[in-house]
This record gives sequence, C-alpha cells and structure tokens, in this order.
Amino acid sequence: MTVREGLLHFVLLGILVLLFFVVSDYHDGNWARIMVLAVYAVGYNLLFGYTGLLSLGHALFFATGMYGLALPIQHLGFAPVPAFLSALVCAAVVSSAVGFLALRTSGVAFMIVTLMFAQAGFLLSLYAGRYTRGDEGFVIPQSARIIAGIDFSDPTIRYFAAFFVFAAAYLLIAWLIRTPFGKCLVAIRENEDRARMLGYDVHFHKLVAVILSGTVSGAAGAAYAFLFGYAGATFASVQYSILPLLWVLLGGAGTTIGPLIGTAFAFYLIDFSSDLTTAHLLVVGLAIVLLTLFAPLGLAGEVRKRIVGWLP
Amino acid sequence: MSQFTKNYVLPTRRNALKLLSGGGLALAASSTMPGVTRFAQAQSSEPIRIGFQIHRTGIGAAYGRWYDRTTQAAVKRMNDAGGINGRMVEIIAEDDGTDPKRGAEVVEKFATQQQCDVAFGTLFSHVVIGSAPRAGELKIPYFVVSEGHHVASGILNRYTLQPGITDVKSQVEAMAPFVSTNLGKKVAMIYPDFAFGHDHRDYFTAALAKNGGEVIAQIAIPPTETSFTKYFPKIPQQTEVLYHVMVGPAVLTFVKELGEFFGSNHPEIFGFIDSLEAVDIQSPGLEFLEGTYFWEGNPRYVQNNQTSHDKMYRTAVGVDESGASVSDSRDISTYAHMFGCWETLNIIKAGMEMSDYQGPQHRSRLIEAVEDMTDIPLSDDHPQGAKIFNGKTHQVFGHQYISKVENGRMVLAHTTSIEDTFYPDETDYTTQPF
Amino acid sequence: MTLLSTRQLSKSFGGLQALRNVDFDLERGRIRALIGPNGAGKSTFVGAVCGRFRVTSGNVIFNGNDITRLPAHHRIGLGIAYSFQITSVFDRLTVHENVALGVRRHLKANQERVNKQVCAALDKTGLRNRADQLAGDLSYGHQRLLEIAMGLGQNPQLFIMDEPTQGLAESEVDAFQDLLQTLCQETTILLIEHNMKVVMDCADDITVLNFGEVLAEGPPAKIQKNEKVQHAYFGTQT
Amino acid sequence: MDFGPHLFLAILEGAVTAAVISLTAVGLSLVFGIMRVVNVAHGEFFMLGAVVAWWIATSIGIHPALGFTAALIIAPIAVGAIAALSDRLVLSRLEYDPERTIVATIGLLYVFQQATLMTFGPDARPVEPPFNHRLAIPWIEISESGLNLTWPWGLATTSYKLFVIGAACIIVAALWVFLQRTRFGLIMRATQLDREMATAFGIPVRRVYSVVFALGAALAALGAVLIVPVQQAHYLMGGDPLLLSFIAVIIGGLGSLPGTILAGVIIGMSDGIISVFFSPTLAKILATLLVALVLIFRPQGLLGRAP
Repeated sequence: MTVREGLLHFVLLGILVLLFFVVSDYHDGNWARIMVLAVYAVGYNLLFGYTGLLSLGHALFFATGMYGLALPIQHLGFAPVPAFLSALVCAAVVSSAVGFLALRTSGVAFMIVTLMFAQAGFLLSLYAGRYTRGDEGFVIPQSARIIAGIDFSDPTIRYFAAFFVFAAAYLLIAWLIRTPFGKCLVAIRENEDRARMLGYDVHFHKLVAVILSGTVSGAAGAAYAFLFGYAGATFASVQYSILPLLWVLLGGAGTTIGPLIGTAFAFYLIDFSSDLTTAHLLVVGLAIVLLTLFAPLGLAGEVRKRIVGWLP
Repeated sequence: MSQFTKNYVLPTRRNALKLLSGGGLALAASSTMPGVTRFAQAQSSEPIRIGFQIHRTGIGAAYGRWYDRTTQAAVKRMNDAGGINGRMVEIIAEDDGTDPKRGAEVVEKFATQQQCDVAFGTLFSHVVIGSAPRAGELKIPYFVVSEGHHVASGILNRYTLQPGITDVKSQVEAMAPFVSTNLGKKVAMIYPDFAFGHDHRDYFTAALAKNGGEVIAQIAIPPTETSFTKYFPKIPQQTEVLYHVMVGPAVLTFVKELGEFFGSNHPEIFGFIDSLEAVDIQSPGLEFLEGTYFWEGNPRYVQNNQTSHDKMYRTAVGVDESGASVSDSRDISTYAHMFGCWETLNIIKAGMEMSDYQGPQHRSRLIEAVEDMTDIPLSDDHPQGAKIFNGKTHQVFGHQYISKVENGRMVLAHTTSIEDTFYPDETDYTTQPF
Repeated sequence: MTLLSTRQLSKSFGGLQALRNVDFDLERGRIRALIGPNGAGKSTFVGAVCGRFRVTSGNVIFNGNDITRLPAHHRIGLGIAYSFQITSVFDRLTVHENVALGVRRHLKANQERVNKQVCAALDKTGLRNRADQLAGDLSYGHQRLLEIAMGLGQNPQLFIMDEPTQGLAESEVDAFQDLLQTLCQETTILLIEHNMKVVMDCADDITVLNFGEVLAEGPPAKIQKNEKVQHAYFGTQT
Repeated sequence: MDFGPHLFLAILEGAVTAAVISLTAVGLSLVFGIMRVVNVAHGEFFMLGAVVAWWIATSIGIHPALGFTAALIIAPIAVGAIAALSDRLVLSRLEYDPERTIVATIGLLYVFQQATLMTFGPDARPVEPPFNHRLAIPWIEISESGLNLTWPWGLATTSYKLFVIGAACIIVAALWVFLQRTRFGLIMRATQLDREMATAFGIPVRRVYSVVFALGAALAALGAVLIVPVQQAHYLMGGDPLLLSFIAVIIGGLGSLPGTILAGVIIGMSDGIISVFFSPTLAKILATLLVALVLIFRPQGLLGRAP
C-alpha cells in the first residue's frame, strides 16, 4: 500500500470518527445506518467493481446474515457474539453454494441465476413464517443486544460499532485489492481470457470473490439486524439486491471509497428530496438518469478519471 | 442556523441522554433542571408536532392517501377547537415508502431532526415492527394504527401503543361465533401467505374449533400473486363457508375470479373487507357477492341507525354515504381502517391534556396517561364506537361489525360486543422502565 | 531433448474437423514456426496445446508429462506462455501492471523480485519508459510488444506466439526479429507467422499445417523446396 | 375437485399467464437481441399500457367494447412514443453501454412509477372487459356405464380469458410475419447480426434502435391492455411482468424469438401446473429454482446456440 493511499484511508476513517462529534443526533443516526449499509455496498463492490461479476441476488447474502444472527438469538437464545459468528458462517456457506452453481454461467445468465436464487431465498423466508414471521419480521429485543454490559442500542455505541464494522470491511477490501489475489480479480474483470492465459485459476478466484463478497454482505445484514433491532423478509426482496448495485454505480465501481460515497449520496438524496416534495422517488429517478448521462463512472470514478488518478 | 444551534447544544443533550438511560430518577431530575424548564416554557407557544409516518409510496399507498385525509381532517377539527393545551397541532408527514428500513429512518428523523413530540400513523405491520425498536430507543411515543397483533403480543416496547384500532387477533376471534352459528361449521380459509394471513389462519382456526366448527382447508396464496383461479380447486366441495382475506393491489382480481370460479352455486362466503378495501363493491364482476358477509372495522355505507358522530366524522373527512370521496364517487375510501387515525389523534390529545404535556420531557407522563385510560365512550372523538383500552398490553378493544351485501350495499347484520374481542393478556408493558 | 510433443491430436468443432491426428515434436531451445494457409488449424493447434478448449482425442505431452486433461491455467503454471493473435492486453491497467500480473503469478508476493523481473521484461521489449502508461493508450505496435513482454515476464520454458508481427510496420518487424533472436537463448519458441521473411530468417524448423494435418516439417530451406507445400501454401499465396 | 379437471383448469389459467408473458417477453427479447441492452424499465411500459388503457376506457365510456378497442390501438402507440422519447433522450446518449443502460433504466423505472403515482394515484383500477361470460366446461368421465359427460364443480373459464389467449397468438404470429417478410424486419435482423456492417450498408442504426425500443415497449403495453380487464391497472404492477419476461428471454436463449415464446409458454404453464401439486409458495420456490438450474446446466438457454 503506498503512503498516499494509506493516508487516504486514514483521513477517510478519521473523518467518520470526527463526524460523530460535529453533526447533530439525527445525522449521527443516519451515518450509523449509512456505514452499515456501506458495508453491504463494499461487499458488493468486491464482486461487481473489482471482479466484474454483476449479481442481482446479493439480498440473499444480506438476508442470510440478518437471519443467521437474528434467528439463533430469537429461537436458540444465542448470545450476540456467537450469533454474529453464526451469521458469518451462514453467509459463507450460502455464498459458497451460490458461487459454486452460479459460476458455471457468466454474463446475463449469471445475473438471472443469482436473481433466481435470491428470489427463492425471499420466498423461503416467507414460507418459513413460523420462525421468521415472514414479511412482518420480528424485533430483536434490546435485552439481547448487550455485549459485556455494553448496550448496542445506545446511539454512541451504535455509531462506533457501525464504524468499526465499516472500517474492518473497508480496510479488508483496500488491503485485498493490493494483494496479488486482488490484482488478479481486477485482471479477471478487465479480460478474463487473458487472465486465464497468464496462468491464473480464474474460476477459483471468482469463487473466492463470491464467497468474500457474500460474507461481507452477510456481515452487513447481521450488523443491521443487531444495531437496529429488526429482521424481516423485506431485506431479502429483489429491491435490496438492486440497491447495492445502485450505490456502487453511483459512488464509483471499483474504487475503495465509492461504496460509502454512493450509499451516503443515495441516502441523502432520498432524505432531502422527501423534504422538498412528496414525489421524492421522481427526484431520485431523475438524479440516477442524469448521473449515468454525465458521470458514468460514478462520483469517485469521475474524480479518479479527472483529478486524482491514483485513487485506489 | 438550526445546524449551528444544534451543534452548540449537542454536548449537553448527549449528557442528558446518558442520564436518561441511567434510570428513572434521572428523568425526574432532568425535568426540574432550570435549563430544561426554560426550554419548555420557550416552547409552549410552539405548535405540538406530530410526526406522521405515511405510506405515500409503495404497496401501502392506497391506504396512505386516506390515512392522510383522515389525519388532516382530525387535526383541523382539533385546531378549530383550540388545539391541545392551548397549542396548535402541526402534522409533519414523511413518506416511509411502506418499507421497514425507511420507516425506522423516518422515526429517527421525527425524534432527532424534526423535534416531533410523538410519532403516529403507521399501518403496515412490517413498517411498525421495523420502526418500533428505534422509537423505543429514541424514547418517542409511537402511536400506530396498524391492526396488527404485534403490539399486544408483547414483542414491541413501552413507547409503542395502539389505542385507536383493534388488533387482528381480537377481530378474528370475535368472528368465529357468528360464522359457526349463522353460516356453517365447515370452513375453508383463503389468506395471503405472510404474517398477516398467518394470524388469520392461526387465530380463526383455534377460535372456530372452540365454537364447534372446523377449518377443513387452509389455502395460502403467495404474496405478489396476480392470478388466483388456479388455487380455488383446492377448496373442498363439502365447504359450507368460504373465509377469505386478501390484501394488496390484486384484491379485486381475487374476488372477481372467486365469482367466476363458483358461478351462481357458491357456499356461504365470509370475507374481511381488506379483500375489497378501497374497491367499489359495485364493480362489474362482483355481483355474486350479493348475500355474502363481510367483517368491517367501520361500516362503509351509511346505516339506518347512523349516529351523529359518524355523520360528523364522514363530513369532516369528506366521505359520502357510500364510503366514496365526496369529490369523486369512484374514489372509494379505506373506511374500515382509517377511523383509527382520527381516534388515535384524539387519544393523543386526551393523553396530553391529562398529563399536562408541555414538551418532550413529558413524554413518559403522556404514555402513563394513556396507559391509565380504560373506557372510551362513543363520541365525536370516537365515532366508530365505544372502546376499552388495555393499558398493560397497549391495545384497544372495541365493537366489530359484520355486514351483509344487499342490493350492492353493505348492510350491518351483526355487531359484536367488546367482550367478544377479549383474549388473555400476553404481556405487561407497564413493567418496562421508560 | 523434447519439450513438447503431441500424439494423434484431433479436434472437431461441430462437424468441422479442425485438427486431424497431429503428431508434433519440439526440441528445447529452438524456434519453431507453424505456418499454413488460413483455416489450416494453426491457432486451433496452439489452443489445444495451451488448453483453451478440450481436444476430441489425442495427447499433449509437455516436459515428459501428459497434460492433456489439465486446465489452461495449470499448463501455463508449468511454464507455457501464450501471446494472443488479437491483441489482448489489459487496456485499463498500466503497462507495468500488465507485465507484473504474469510475473506475480509465479513469484507470488515478493514485491522486489517482481519489480526486477517486470523491468527486465520491459527493458528487453523497449517499453521501460512507458511503464506507467495505460496499456490502452499505447500504439498498436507497442501493444504487440507488450504482449511479448507479458509472456517474457512469466519466464516460460515454452513461449507460444500467435502472429506476433501481424499489423506491424516494417521497421517494427525488423526490431521484433532482433528481439526474437535474443529470446531464443532463454526459451523455446513456437511461432505462428504469416510473414515469410520472419519465418525464413528466424525459424530453426518449420511445421506446415493444411486442413488440420501436418503437411511437412523441416528446416526452412527444405520446406521452401517442398512441392506439396508450394502447391498448398505458396502456390495460393503468389 | 378431481385431479383431471383441476389440472385442466390450471392449464387454462397457465395459458392466460403464458399469453401475456410471451407478448411482454418478446418485446424485451427484441430490445435485448437487437440493441443488446437490458431494459429494466420494461415492466413499467407494461404498467403504462394498463394505465393508459384505463384512462382511455373510462374517458370514452360509451360501451366497454368501444373503450377497450380504442385502448387496444392507442395505448401501445402512446407507450411506444414514450419509449422512443426515452431512447432519444437517454439510451442513445449512453451509446447503449450495457451497464450504464441498466442503471439509467432503473432511473427511468422510478420516474415512470412516480409520475403514474402522482397522476393516476395509488389505487388498483379496473377496466371493464368488452365481453365476459362464465363458460362452464364439461368433463368426460369413464365409468362402468361407459363415457359420461359431467359438469365438474368449479371447472369454468371466461370468454374473455379465451380471447386473451387467442389474441396473443395472433399478435405473435403477426409479429413473426412482420419480422420475416417485411423490409423493416429485414433491416432489424441485419442490425441484430452486425451493427457495423448495417451502418456500412447505410442502415440508419440509431433510428432502427428507436423503433425497436418503441416496438418492444408497445408489445409490453399490448400485453397489459389484454390483461387489464382481468387484473387491474396499478402503478406497481410492472415488477412481475419484468421478472417473468426477463426470465423467459434468458431461458429461451438470448435474442431467439421462438425460444422466448417457448420459454414464456413454459413459465406461464408451469406457474399454473406446479401449483396443482405443491402448496402455492413452495411451488413458487421450486419454479424459481428450476429456472436457475436450467440456466446453470444450459446457460445458452433452451433454443440458444452453444458457444
């Protein structure tokens, strides 16, 4: 990792820490949520932005993490830490299975296969309503959200827990893409055949990328359930597969800071426009169209192209 | 400007919050702190701000529009009569997209950004359940109008109350005696395959068995389904009563296809009006409903014995004798549910007046005041009927109406007593600390 | 010593028999040219050697090991490098990174050694001063050189080049020929080439393919005189 | 209900779904095959078709048949015009880049949905069918006394549903003739095969793309007009047709019209038939996994060519 990249990561994470003390309670709450959702986008970005695989089924991984944490807490009385580990294991297992099957396809077929698996997962969460309470979902009681006496529903704790999860995911990916493994993923994105003929096991690399991406997304789902106290089938619906794609594209696919920027941008776009007009999705839709027309690489992508070429 | 002041006061507010979480004593102390009192006095001329979580977009939008109209009408009436504790009431409406994630964000916005006194108005269960934890953590009273059993089941928290509309469990259980006595013993149920439908399935099946009947088929329809005929052959031929409840934009298709399936030769049909909420009962293809029965939260058509309260309420909201908008007869209201907004707002008003509510520091007093309520008489404030509030479970109980379709209108056939809707308490929220 | 051989190698695509029972042997340290008219099966042959697809029947033996069933990346790992007929560099990566990808695969994470080897490959191909440019911004000639550099970076025992001089200017072809001469000291080269001047000047031996079969094999002088070859190949060319 | 009549009813219902999916999917397939873009807003064109149909039918309002006929003609044209405009304003400016068009059409999806919510409102609104009779269907039973004609309880369809199936067949056939036998069809196929070559031969590719995009949208709208008397116009109704027709296009094999139609029929029918054997939601889960498995083991689709 070069010095300036390290500095960038340090400054970015530093800003997120400072932010807590500068902005109002409302925005603290928002940023806690943005950071957790940005973890989801970071996970998605690894697969889409760095490996070039467009999945339309990541809600499956997010929801697996969410239920992987929430169901053991709810029905088996797990403590938070084992529940979080269970979420990671579940997400890793599900993403391995999906990766193993879906990677037999590529391109549009890959999109559909992942979409179908996610749809099956969504329906399953409804079908298993006895445990999941289906679309209605269930609350993770505050009493189950305490680790070593620390109450994770407290705004300050929540903020820094979200920060910690985000920083971990962010640095993991920032480190990964500097490793030979990560560089090979980029090579696969750019030209899969060439990467294979340089001697890389393309299928293996893609499979690991799917598993890592799915597990990070699952961690985001688990963190969301734990920090905001709710798990429900809505998060497994197709809409939540599209969202990380949108966030990553808006922020800049294949940039480390893009997912956070895109998530925050989309969040505040909805928040501000719903203050201005009841037709806030109209504003969102127009903004998306305009961004694709005039900033096709996403916000961070355009910055990299026009101003700072070294942006990781 | 507000940004700056907020930054400035932030540290003290944080400390106050920590104190609050420290225990009930700290709360009492904070209200006597001089700074806080001054803040309250300065605010007393300000309007009372009610955050209205509205389904303006998404799957709940048809309900949201009428919840909005009812809310606006109730607030206008309130302000015309001098507001609450001499202060005007202001509605801060924010769309939740009928989505639990956005719903939680909206509650946060009410509590921390818009400085609302209370949050109010949510209908769809998943939005309620997704938002309620945040309301509890931010300690903002959250008055829902959802008819879900989630409040009384005990999964939510002390800050979440449902004082304006009965829950699905009591509705369903109150229907069972009528169905088994008047319509038939062998019942086939059709319901949507998610939590709301599962509540119908579980509570009605049990209640019917208690009343000597039997559910002989449970047919769950997948959500987002748009064509239904293929599921109807699963209705057993010996069915005496068909019990249907459906929600979502495809309800009219559902009912129409039900008619096409049976032709003129159908069993007794008993439905929840949810299956036809916001839909004209005289739509082409629904003729077969003549002579069938519906549960109604509040009778859509003006009845012979209409109370003055219903008359006043109808006029105030702008609904005609057939339950449609006075300005557009094709625009059918969600009459069976939306009264809940009107009545909930009046409960909030009554609670604030009883507790001499001055500002957010009195939120727990407001909740205690509402918890203390029991009998709620029929009145202009409560035009749907008398109710009994259970402070322990935070859930209100009330009369249920069963109407029969006669000449294309729904005519009241039976009114259950409030006691019919009772079931044993499943929780006691008053034991939870604030 | 034989580095690469194939036995009875056959490949058909649908109804088309692209390779028919090809027996082929390549000695270590030689430059072998593979020629033949369009559609003779040259690219299919090297594709089969590299494992870009499964062969219908027959065997590929590399360094004495049967590699017929190994996937492509495995074969590359054994010391085969392949440069593409249609320029196939990573457009949006720098020249340095293009080469480093190939180097890193066998040197793993040792940054210093990787850099050294990348620089060596770039030096040989004269691309050192363009190391930080994006590959997509290079001229076509330089991209062809980059292909070669990517192969060199892998330190291959066998370097397969599919029409490396295609589309190059005459001066560039001359430079390439010089490069080829220096390379043959460190690796064995299998070259598909249309430019007969390059073939005759550089190749130690020539294999001629026609309709998926080996038509002739031998040193350039002998091939030039071969009647069958003249008929099938030169006959149609001139 | 007995198994036989039940299955028959499920097949009939499946055929209605299949008819609408096929029409919508053929529209998506044209756009996908010729322009190589994934139009996420395709379902919204379907929705717009239904909404415009409601609007026309209620504003004419003399006799349902008149309103419906007018809607059948005007709605596809109106929706096609909206699509052509979107193509000119957005897609063509993106140079039809695959990823960017996906995002842009997500944006368009929101714009169309929200504009409809603001003008048309959130309610599901019915359109009266031009004719609608309940047709009880006889069943032949084999018993000891020979063949018996019976009228099983609940075995019925409506004349309008049969009309939907017939109309969809006619439209697809007409489209086939249009693509195979007309000059414009030839131009479209040429553009599909090789865009550069088509440009070289003086085909105005940009204009062809606009027309194709409009035609694709119009087909979706047509499917919607046909189904709206059975279902209702609602601003969120575009999700399902998008998903199903998307699946049909991929399962059928990219750009293969016969494949798309075949897949549309299979998906529509299986939706009906699987529900006979399994509990409904489980049936949906199985059908979904089936689609995934078909693609995994035959990624080029049913009628696509192997790479």
